[in-house]
Amino acid sequence: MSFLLEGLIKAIHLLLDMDPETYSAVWTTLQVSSGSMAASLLAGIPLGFFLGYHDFRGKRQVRIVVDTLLALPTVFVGLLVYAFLSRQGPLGSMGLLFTVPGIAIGQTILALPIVVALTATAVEGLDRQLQFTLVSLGADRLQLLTGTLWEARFAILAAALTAYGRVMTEVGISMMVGGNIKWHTRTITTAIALETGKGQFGMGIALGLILLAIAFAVNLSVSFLRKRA
Amino acid sequence: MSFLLEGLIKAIHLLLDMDPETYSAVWTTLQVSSGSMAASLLAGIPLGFFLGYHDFRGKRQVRIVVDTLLALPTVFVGLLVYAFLSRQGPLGSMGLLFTVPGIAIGQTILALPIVVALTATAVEGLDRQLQFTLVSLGADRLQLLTGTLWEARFAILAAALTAYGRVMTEVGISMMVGGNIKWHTRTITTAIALETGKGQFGMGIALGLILLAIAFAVNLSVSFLRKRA
Amino acid sequence: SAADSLTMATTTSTDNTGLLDELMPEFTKDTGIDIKWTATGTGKALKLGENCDVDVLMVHAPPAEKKFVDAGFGVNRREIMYNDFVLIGPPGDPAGISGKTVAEAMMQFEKKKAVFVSRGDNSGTNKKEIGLWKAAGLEVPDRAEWYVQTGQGMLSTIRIAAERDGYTLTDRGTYIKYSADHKGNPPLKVLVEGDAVLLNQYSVIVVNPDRCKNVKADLAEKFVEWITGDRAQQQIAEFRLLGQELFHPNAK
Amino acid sequence: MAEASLYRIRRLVHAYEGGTALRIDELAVRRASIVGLVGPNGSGKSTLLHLLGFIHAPTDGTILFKGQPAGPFSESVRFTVTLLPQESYLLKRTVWQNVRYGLQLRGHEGGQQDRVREALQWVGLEPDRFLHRKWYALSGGEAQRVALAARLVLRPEVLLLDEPTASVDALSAQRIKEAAMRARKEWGTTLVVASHDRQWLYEVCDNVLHLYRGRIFSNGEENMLFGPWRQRGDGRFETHDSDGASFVVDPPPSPDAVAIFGTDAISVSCERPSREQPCVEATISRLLWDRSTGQVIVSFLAGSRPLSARFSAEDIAEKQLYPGRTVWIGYDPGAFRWVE
Amino acid sequence: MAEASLYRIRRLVHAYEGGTALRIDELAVRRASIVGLVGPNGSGKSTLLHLLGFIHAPTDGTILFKGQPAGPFSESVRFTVTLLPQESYLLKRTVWQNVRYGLQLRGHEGGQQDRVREALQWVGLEPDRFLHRKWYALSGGEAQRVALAARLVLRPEVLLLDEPTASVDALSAQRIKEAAMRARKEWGTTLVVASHDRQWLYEVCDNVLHLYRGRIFSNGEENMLFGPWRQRGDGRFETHDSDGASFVVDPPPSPDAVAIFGTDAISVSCERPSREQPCVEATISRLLWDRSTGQVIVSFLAGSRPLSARFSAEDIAEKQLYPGRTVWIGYDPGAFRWVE
Ligand SMILES: Nc1ncnc2c1ncn2[C@@H]1O[C@H](COP(=O)(O)OP(=O)(O)OP(=O)(O)O)[C@@H](O)[C@H]1O
Ligand SMILES: Nc1ncnc2c1ncn2[C@@H]1O[C@H](COP(=O)(O)OP(=O)(O)OP(=O)(O)O)[C@@H](O)[C@H]1O
Ligand SMILES: [Mg+2]
Ligand SMILES: [Mg+2]
Repeated sequence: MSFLLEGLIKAIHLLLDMDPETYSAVWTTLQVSSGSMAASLLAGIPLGFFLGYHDFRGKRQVRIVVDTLLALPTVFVGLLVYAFLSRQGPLGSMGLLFTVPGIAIGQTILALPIVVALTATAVEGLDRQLQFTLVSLGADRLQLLTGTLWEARFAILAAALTAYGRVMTEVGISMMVGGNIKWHTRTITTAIALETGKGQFGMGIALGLILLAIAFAVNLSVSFLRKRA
Repeated sequence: MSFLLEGLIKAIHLLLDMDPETYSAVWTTLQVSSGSMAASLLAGIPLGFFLGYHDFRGKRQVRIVVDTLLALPTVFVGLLVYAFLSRQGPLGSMGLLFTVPGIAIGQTILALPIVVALTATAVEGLDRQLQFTLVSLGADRLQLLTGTLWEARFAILAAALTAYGRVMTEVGISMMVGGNIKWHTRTITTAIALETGKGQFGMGIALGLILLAIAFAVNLSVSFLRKRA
Repeated sequence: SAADSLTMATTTSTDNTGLLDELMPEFTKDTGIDIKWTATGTGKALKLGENCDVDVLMVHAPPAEKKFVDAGFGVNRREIMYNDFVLIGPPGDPAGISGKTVAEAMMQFEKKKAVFVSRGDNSGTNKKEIGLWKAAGLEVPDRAEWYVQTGQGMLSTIRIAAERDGYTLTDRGTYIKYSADHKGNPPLKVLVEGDAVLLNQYSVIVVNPDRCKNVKADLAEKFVEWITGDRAQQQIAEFRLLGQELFHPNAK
Repeated sequence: MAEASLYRIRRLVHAYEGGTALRIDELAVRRASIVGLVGPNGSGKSTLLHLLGFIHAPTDGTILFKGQPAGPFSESVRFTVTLLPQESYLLKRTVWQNVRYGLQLRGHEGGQQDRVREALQWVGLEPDRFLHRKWYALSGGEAQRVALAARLVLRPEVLLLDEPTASVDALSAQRIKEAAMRARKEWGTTLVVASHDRQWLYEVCDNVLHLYRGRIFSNGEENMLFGPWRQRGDGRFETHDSDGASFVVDPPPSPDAVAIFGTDAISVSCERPSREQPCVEATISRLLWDRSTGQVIVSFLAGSRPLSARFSAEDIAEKQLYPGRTVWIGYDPGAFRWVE
Repeated sequence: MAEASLYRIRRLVHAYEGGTALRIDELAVRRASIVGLVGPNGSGKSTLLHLLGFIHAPTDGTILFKGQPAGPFSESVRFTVTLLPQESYLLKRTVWQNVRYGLQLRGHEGGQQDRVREALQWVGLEPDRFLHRKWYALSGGEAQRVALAARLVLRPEVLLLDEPTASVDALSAQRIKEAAMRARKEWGTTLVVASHDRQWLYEVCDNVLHLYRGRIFSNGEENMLFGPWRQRGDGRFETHDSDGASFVVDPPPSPDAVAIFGTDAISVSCERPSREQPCVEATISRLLWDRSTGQVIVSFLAGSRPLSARFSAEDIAEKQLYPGRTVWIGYDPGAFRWVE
């Protein structure tokens, strides 16, 4: 139990003392998660809109597949991406293994089903009168997309935050694709795994708290989107 | 790359040959995830309903906290639960460390914020006329809850499936609290981590595919809930 | 720069002790070569070598290493240092192994059905343990109720052994850290040590540049040369973890 | 006396974030009466119905139901009072499931099928055609009537209807009127109905309350003159009407006050009255029969301003008031009541 | 000729999963005309408006707009045609943002403020009181009018209104009528309006189309007698009316067919006609003025069955048809047209 308190104190110290190892991991985490979130939202929101908005043959089947992909194990994704990025893999020449963009690719794959599934659900849940309204006011296809998404903004924000939580906390991909290389690809979560493996539970807790603090700051900074109107 | 194909073949073999190690891990995974899903839905749906339905002072703050908890790192949760269940911990006497219920407790903590946040968003997204309708037809508080949830069923199903994906794929808690003990608390994901650590990438892929197959079966079996009406 | 950067895969035990954090900056200082390392299980480290994803390996599983070299995946395997394994268990020693030889101890576990916690992860330590069962003329008790396979790292495995009042095989370095975490009074004590079979040999291997065109064999060779050189060997000998000597250099 | 009053309201105030929407000092609703609510948009009709339905608690004041205080979820009202909201909402289920939903809530399992069919017939929906429709496969008026059927099926003691006939066709509106009357007769149901369809309301109701800006003002005074008022040279004030149909009044209490008046404040004649008498020219647009009083309600358009007045059938015949006819409406500038 | 027709519809069919909701062989809408749509619930009015608004593509057939085929998102209609749906939907924004939304879509940044204020005034909402309200802080009728303002602000070439006055108060309904007329006058807007408020419709429209079961039947025939029909002893058929107001007809084509008829098929008298002439007793419930023709539309209640007929003002005066009066409606059993 004592390591919980120890972790809290340590977290404060790490932050205040500007511990360079910690800051390096924080920076890497921020880079990776921003990259993967940007990519997964950019690709996932339109896909989710399409899936939720349109009726087409086999839609239900597609939904089941997307929902199944919510259960993509991170190590599995890590292995998949590794297979492609490995020097002998088809994309090996790009030199993305053990790099920040490499991890971001893997995390994008992880986040995408969450963004797609929850956006589709959000769009499906909207009043179908909205559609008539937007079209009748003169919206083109893109404006229909943006207008619809804005109406569903609370639910889409929730989708993004859920995906963000997933991306921020995953270890498997960062380990497998990033290699947990100190000063380079060590993220907060791989550092937690490392410290915990070393028995440094207090340090693990401290890093976990730092991660939560970052998530809190991010949530706070997007909370204005929750305002009604 | 070759290990991807190898993994696919291996997955089929493991399933057809009824490999006892694999089946043991599958069984543990099913037990753990059923337990944690049952607990997190049972607690999370009413909490999410409350949070989405009622207006109270500090509601926005609570939402931010819940959303922040979406970014709970699994190892962090693992450490927390470990601190309580360890022999020296306050609940040590219950002997839950390195057991299936122990892991389920940790996973419940992991899944709870997802269920709460997404249920709250789903309930908030409902037409407020629904509330008037249910109350005016004579619903008591519990019937208001169930009636509302049924209207939001697509979104709540999505919440449950997202939480399920999270629970099925997490490694940190299963490792830390479960101990990845062969024949006892080894889940599919801890097995994947182990095999990957051993360099058995093909085996990792095979187990990942088995996990996805389970998730697919679960999704298929709840897909009737998607029917309109 | 990228050209002067070397990638190494190593096992968690070398990394967790802090040895690399001390040694590698010296290497960079001496040679101007930047080195990055990823710490994983022995099996995965070898796999990364086989897949040409790293340039050099630092591992401790001699039979697997030999296989690796024989298969043509690696060249220039050089032993660099060793430490030793110890058998630890509860101070009460219910299986009564204290003072016995390793082989006798293994038979005691079997006879008393004493809880024995194995890493079960194909790591160097795990391979050593399997070798010990075999050397004592026993089968690995895979499905025995008292044989707990964690599939986790050394420290977690020790922790599980402590929670279960069991025995386990560990490298000394991890045990020193473990006892330090418990302020020198750990719940598990060293019961068997010093046996010749408990030696833990570390080696470096260069990934075969004939198979892997991208491998920076020249830098890797420089690294091997450096770490087997006197200065590095000296530093290994001087490395202390919590005041205790941990690794014994033995480069030939 | 108290016995006869089902509802008794005292010093009721309800406010939204934007301000007070309802303020009623005193109001009693008798058992088995049918009360109508009329008033312009935003006058507080829906707010009052929500409060009578115990959907919300009021900001202030009390609503006694059968002499007892009650609130949302009170046992005394849960199965007794039911409201049809203005924007009726259908559950995402079939028509059958929607209509029987309230019966299910009451644990009323037997005979559901018959009661549901009967309720659908009451609102003019053929059960066989509609029972198995999904909620989205209905036209606007059909959906509205399904929602009403879901209330009628409950045979409630109190039925609160918010615009039950908006977007409903004439025949169905007729059916709904009969259903309301029958509910009162067969089950002693008390009804409170808000509607903009005054004829429908006058045909159904015993008593029609006029709301404006959240207040009830006396029955019978059906006309309102809205400001802003502009002062004239002679000290009097007048409305801005570009079409010449402006009214001249004594100084109003505030520039935005509203003048209200009933039939007794005006005189209608087919000839232009004397020069001194203030008057406006108007066209008769509609004659409605108020079945409850036997009177005829005449609607006028003074320019674009709708006005109305009540006459006996004899007056109508005598004065030859028929639609399309131009008349002169005389009034006394001091006879208006003011609402602020 | 073709020039004058803004819309030209040929062999239009629209079906939902449940069946065909609309089937129109031919229809043209002239430029700058105001066309009304009436018909019972479920007759296909909203469906037709959706198709005219190019919200959906029809199941079959063509709709030519200005002589060209068009469909959802066509450039030729995007900024030209706008629809007010029956259940109007406000975006989760303020009133200001809702009303200017369409202007934004058009990239029309300048002068938004003025146009939005003007549009609100047209529907009778004071801009200062409403501009900054949130979408949920509106009463039913206020919300409906905000939605209408969001269409008027666009000054569209074609304005399709689905029940614009449902749940709107009398004064505002009047304002909306004027706005419709003004749109036509100022911008040459063509309007198609569905409503159950016949008087309102007759006052606004050049031409009113009657729909029933997805088909348009000829103008002027406003009455419908619904089955099921029951055979009598004499071979004729009659409706089931418990209140004695049953009609007797020649054998209908099917038991569920609907008889339709206009004013010319009936005769109204205050005396009971001779024994041989089939007739029903009815009460006059309403007289409406149809401003476009100058005629008076008289509504009757035969039992609970609403009927209507048109008369000239002179007829009304002469026959002394005023609300509340009991009359006899004579008809010829063979003179009904049938719709199946
Ligand atoms: N949720 C709300 N928040 C803020 N203001 C509201 C809310 N609901 C209604 N109002 C305001 O309260 C007043 C009364 O509204 P109410 O809905 O009771 O009017 P109404 O008489 O039913 O009108 P209508 O004929 O349009 O249905 C209006 O001014 C309206 O704008
Ligand atoms: N989405 C839908 N799916 C299936 N059937 C539908 C759907 N929408 C409407 N219908 C059916 O199509 C027919 C025509 O509906 P429509 O909404 O056009 O009628 P309407 O004339 O506008 O009626 P109202 O006066 O009630 O608004 C009705 O029988 C209705 O039940
Ligand atoms: Mg209202
Ligand atoms: Mg309609």
